[in-house]
Amino acid sequence: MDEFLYLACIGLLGTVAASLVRVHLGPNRADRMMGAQLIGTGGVAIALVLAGAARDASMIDVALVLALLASFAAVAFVKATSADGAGDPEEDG
Amino acid sequence: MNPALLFDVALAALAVVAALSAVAGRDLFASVAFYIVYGILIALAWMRLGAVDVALAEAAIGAGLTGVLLIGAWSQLHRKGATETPPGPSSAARLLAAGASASVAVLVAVIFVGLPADGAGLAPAVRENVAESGVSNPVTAVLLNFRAYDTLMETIVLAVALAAVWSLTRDELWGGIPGLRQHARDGGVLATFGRLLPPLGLLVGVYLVWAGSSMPGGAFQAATVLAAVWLLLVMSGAMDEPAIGSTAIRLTIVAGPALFLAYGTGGAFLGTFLGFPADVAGMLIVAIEYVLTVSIAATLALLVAGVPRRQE
Amino acid sequence: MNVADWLSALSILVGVAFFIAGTAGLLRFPDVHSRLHALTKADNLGLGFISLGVAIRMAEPWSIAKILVVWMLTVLAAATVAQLIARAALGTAPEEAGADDHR
Amino acid sequence: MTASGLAALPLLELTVVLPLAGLLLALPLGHHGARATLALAPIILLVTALLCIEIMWSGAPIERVAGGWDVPLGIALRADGISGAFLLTTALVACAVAVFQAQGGQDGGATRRSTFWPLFLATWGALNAVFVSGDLFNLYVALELLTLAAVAMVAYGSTEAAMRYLLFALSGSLVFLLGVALIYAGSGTFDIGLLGSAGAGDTAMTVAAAFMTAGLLAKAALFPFHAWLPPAHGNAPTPASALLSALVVKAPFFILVRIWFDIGPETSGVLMQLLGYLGVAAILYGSLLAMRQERLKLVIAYSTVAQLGYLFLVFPLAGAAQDLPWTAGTWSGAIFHALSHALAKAALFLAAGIVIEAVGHDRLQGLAGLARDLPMTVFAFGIAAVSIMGLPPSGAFIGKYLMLTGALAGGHVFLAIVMIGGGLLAAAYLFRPLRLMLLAGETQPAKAIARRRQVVPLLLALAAVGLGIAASLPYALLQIGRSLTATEGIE
Amino acid sequence: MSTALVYALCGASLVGVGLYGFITRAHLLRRILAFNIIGSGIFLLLGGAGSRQGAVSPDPVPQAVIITGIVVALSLTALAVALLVRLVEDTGRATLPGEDASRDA
Repeated sequence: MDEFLYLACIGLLGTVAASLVRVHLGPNRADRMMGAQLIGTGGVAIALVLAGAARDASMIDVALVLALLASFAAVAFVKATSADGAGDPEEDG
Repeated sequence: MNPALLFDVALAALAVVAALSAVAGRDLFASVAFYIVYGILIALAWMRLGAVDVALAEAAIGAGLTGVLLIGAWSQLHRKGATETPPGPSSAARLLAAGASASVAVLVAVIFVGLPADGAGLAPAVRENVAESGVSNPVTAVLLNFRAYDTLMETIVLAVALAAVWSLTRDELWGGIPGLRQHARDGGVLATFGRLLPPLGLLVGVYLVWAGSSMPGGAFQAATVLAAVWLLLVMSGAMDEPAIGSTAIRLTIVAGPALFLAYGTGGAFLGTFLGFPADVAGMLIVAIEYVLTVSIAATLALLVAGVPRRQE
Repeated sequence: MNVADWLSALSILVGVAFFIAGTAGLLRFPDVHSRLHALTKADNLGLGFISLGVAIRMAEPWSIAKILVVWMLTVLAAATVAQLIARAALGTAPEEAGADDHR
Repeated sequence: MTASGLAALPLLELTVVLPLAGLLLALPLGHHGARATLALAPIILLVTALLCIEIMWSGAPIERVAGGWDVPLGIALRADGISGAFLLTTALVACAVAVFQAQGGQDGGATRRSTFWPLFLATWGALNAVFVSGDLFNLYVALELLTLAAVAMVAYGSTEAAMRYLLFALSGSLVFLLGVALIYAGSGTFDIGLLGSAGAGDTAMTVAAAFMTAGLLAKAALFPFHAWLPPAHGNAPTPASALLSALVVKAPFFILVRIWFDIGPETSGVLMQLLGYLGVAAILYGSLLAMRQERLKLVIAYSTVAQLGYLFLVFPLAGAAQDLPWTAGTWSGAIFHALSHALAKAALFLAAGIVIEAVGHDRLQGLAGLARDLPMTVFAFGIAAVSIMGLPPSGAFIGKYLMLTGALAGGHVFLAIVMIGGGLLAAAYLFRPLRLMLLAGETQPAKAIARRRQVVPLLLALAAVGLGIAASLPYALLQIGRSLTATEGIE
Repeated sequence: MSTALVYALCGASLVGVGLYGFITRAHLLRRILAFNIIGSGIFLLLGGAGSRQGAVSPDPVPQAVIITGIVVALSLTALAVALLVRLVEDTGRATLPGEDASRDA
């Protein structure tokens, strides 16, 4: 079972690698940010599976912190790309 | 090779690729995005090394707070047209640099591999004394008791870093408010997110500092989460940054380190600098950690916010 | 391996499959919006199944509660971010969200 | 007060705690921080002086472990003779700088007035923390505290110079940290005392020490890592220039002395020679560039590049063969030189600051005849210059004399020639501004500067000379805690 | 080959990668990233050293020291970023003069 969990982690790491390609290729910044966002979710998933493999409840906290903070960079990004650099893309539309 | 080790190798390789992309890429925004990804991967590496406390710190700081800081910096550079650099590739120089860097890496690796495999460490000494430290999480015991002097200096480093950042303020804006006034559409997605997430984040932060004495977690990880909540509240327009001239905010920043320092000094007069008597150590450490958490959270949030850009 | 182990493994396997599908969408779909669509659907479902699988394995109320919070946080964040990035990408400032500095 | 009375006070801890407490007080106080600092500075000076007395009295290093946890688990604080000497010199310079800055309270805008004091006290506290730390990782944290405060003070003058400084300092501390990590990986301790008693280490230890050394060289601005120093020290506000040039660059040198003389890794003769030759290059290069500068502060800054070179001659002279009878004398000579340079260099920068205040610039060509308007400042400049040149009876003379004796006894004729030549070069680059200021050239209107302000650099310059006149006391202090006591002291 | 060794070697490689970036890149934001990468590489080395006995009970002292190091690195990064923004405001450039020519964009 443990071996299976690590194999699952390797699979998830594969999706992370693929998303890195998207971050690299772009072509625009929204694409790059999306790639980083998907890697954030992938990281949460890997952290959960690692916690399961180690049967260590405290490892879930890492997933918790990642899940809480992974979106912050994306929020900072959409703020940065709004018209005045401090806005909300929904206001601009 | 078993799957666990295979995963380690793959993760390590991916982290190196992300780091290389961050430093060697052509697009500055892509570099920042790669660095954020890199932080996530490093947090996972710490989990695999069994260092959950470090994984929490890296997830919160490396992947979270630093990301916001860097994107904020990129945004300002982008607006001032300073994201492009004049190309001046000298491939010979680059080759030389690559050779030098690679030799350092190889030298370090060779030295490390050549070290005795049993590796003397302090794990046994910590195990022996952790019962007297007042907390059961060995990492917290080291941070707040065995090496409390380092941690005291580190909290002061944070306060001084903030003073250093503030020292870059233009004179006419001294005492003003960091960053731009952030706004969001009323009832929009961003505003809603900024109201839903903070209570949860607050809960996670309190949980982390509470858990810290017996499980992985502690003041720094909790403070980072709280600082992130603060920044989200600001970004979603729910609250504005405080003016740095505010006495209340300055007192909040120095309260934690000051209490820690005062406690340590009191101990010095009674016999032991930063000494925690074993029977009350747990209580004292928890008290200091709670105050530190608040101070560090405010300091980190203001460090990311940067220098004042407008007057009150 | 007992029934719970099998269920857990199956759930995680399905979750990984969703992740792979979502990433394939991110790589193959032609424009920002269809990529976003693939992304949010797939990775939220993927993380849901993985959470379920790990929760079965941990089998301890406090851990399961934490895993639930993790999943909810991710869904909330992903939905918000997808919406905002989509807006930013089609917003009034295409030159902002669009072209890179070097392209 | 008796010896036991002194020992009852936590003087060692207070030297670190008081400046740090001061900065935590000054940060909320803003521009009122000046008053708090002026009240605190003499107390820190007193505590430091008492600590030196305690060290002299007991004749042995004072050691504490933070939290009562013995090393290697805990962190040791250790004040031996060299710690005491550096602490006291720092306290003297810092007090002078504080008084100088507080009197010129109108300098700079609202930002500088409100943030200078926390940064100043942070610098003081970080320096003291370096001087008493017995733990390699703790030294890293203290060094970074020093970097933060020092870079911010340079940024008052020039963001570009501050950025260059920050990059050098960051890369330096990372390379240092890399060495520290390798040491822990190999030996399982950060404690300098334990590492020293473990005896000569293996290859890993030597490589780690080499990394730490390389990192510290960048922070100490030894040639060829000096590029950041002249713009940073030459453009910072006067009090910051004085602190940086006199003290901050000495902190990495101090740690190098700890590493190579206290831990004493398998001494690589080649490495020691290399450090010595870099020192030689620094003396020649720094002096030649100092002669070609057109601004007073840049002359003084390049002089720092040159004078730092002398300190590194200690490694080939005393490091390669630690058991020879003259090495203890040579070693003490280098420390003497460092202390004397700190006092004299602070005096030079403060004097230059007064010149800038009086005439509004520091271009050499515009300083002719200044001695008439600012006799006391020009006199202070001259006295400090005598000390930098290493003429008797200054402290630097004692330092150079001891080093020269060691060089000749050890057969290092080339190094001896460079030392003498460096003194002549220093005379050349310092006489140039002095001659101009004493010249009866066309006088230009100079703003009157209060005498109580002008007296500050004079006192520092006199202290640098006094170090040479009353040399036996500091010399005795330096020997405390040394494994080798000097067999031939000062006759 | 053990988990600890894998990540220690990863740390050594990261030190090399960061060093390369720090030397060759002119844009200061990239050099700040490189600085952080070198730092985390060193931390991984230290963490790898602390986990050689097996990941079950890694040495807590390196862990505590690394947490301290991460916070110190963040403090320095924050100052570097603020200084960079100020430099761009003052000079319009995100590079240091005299270095553009020898460095890649």
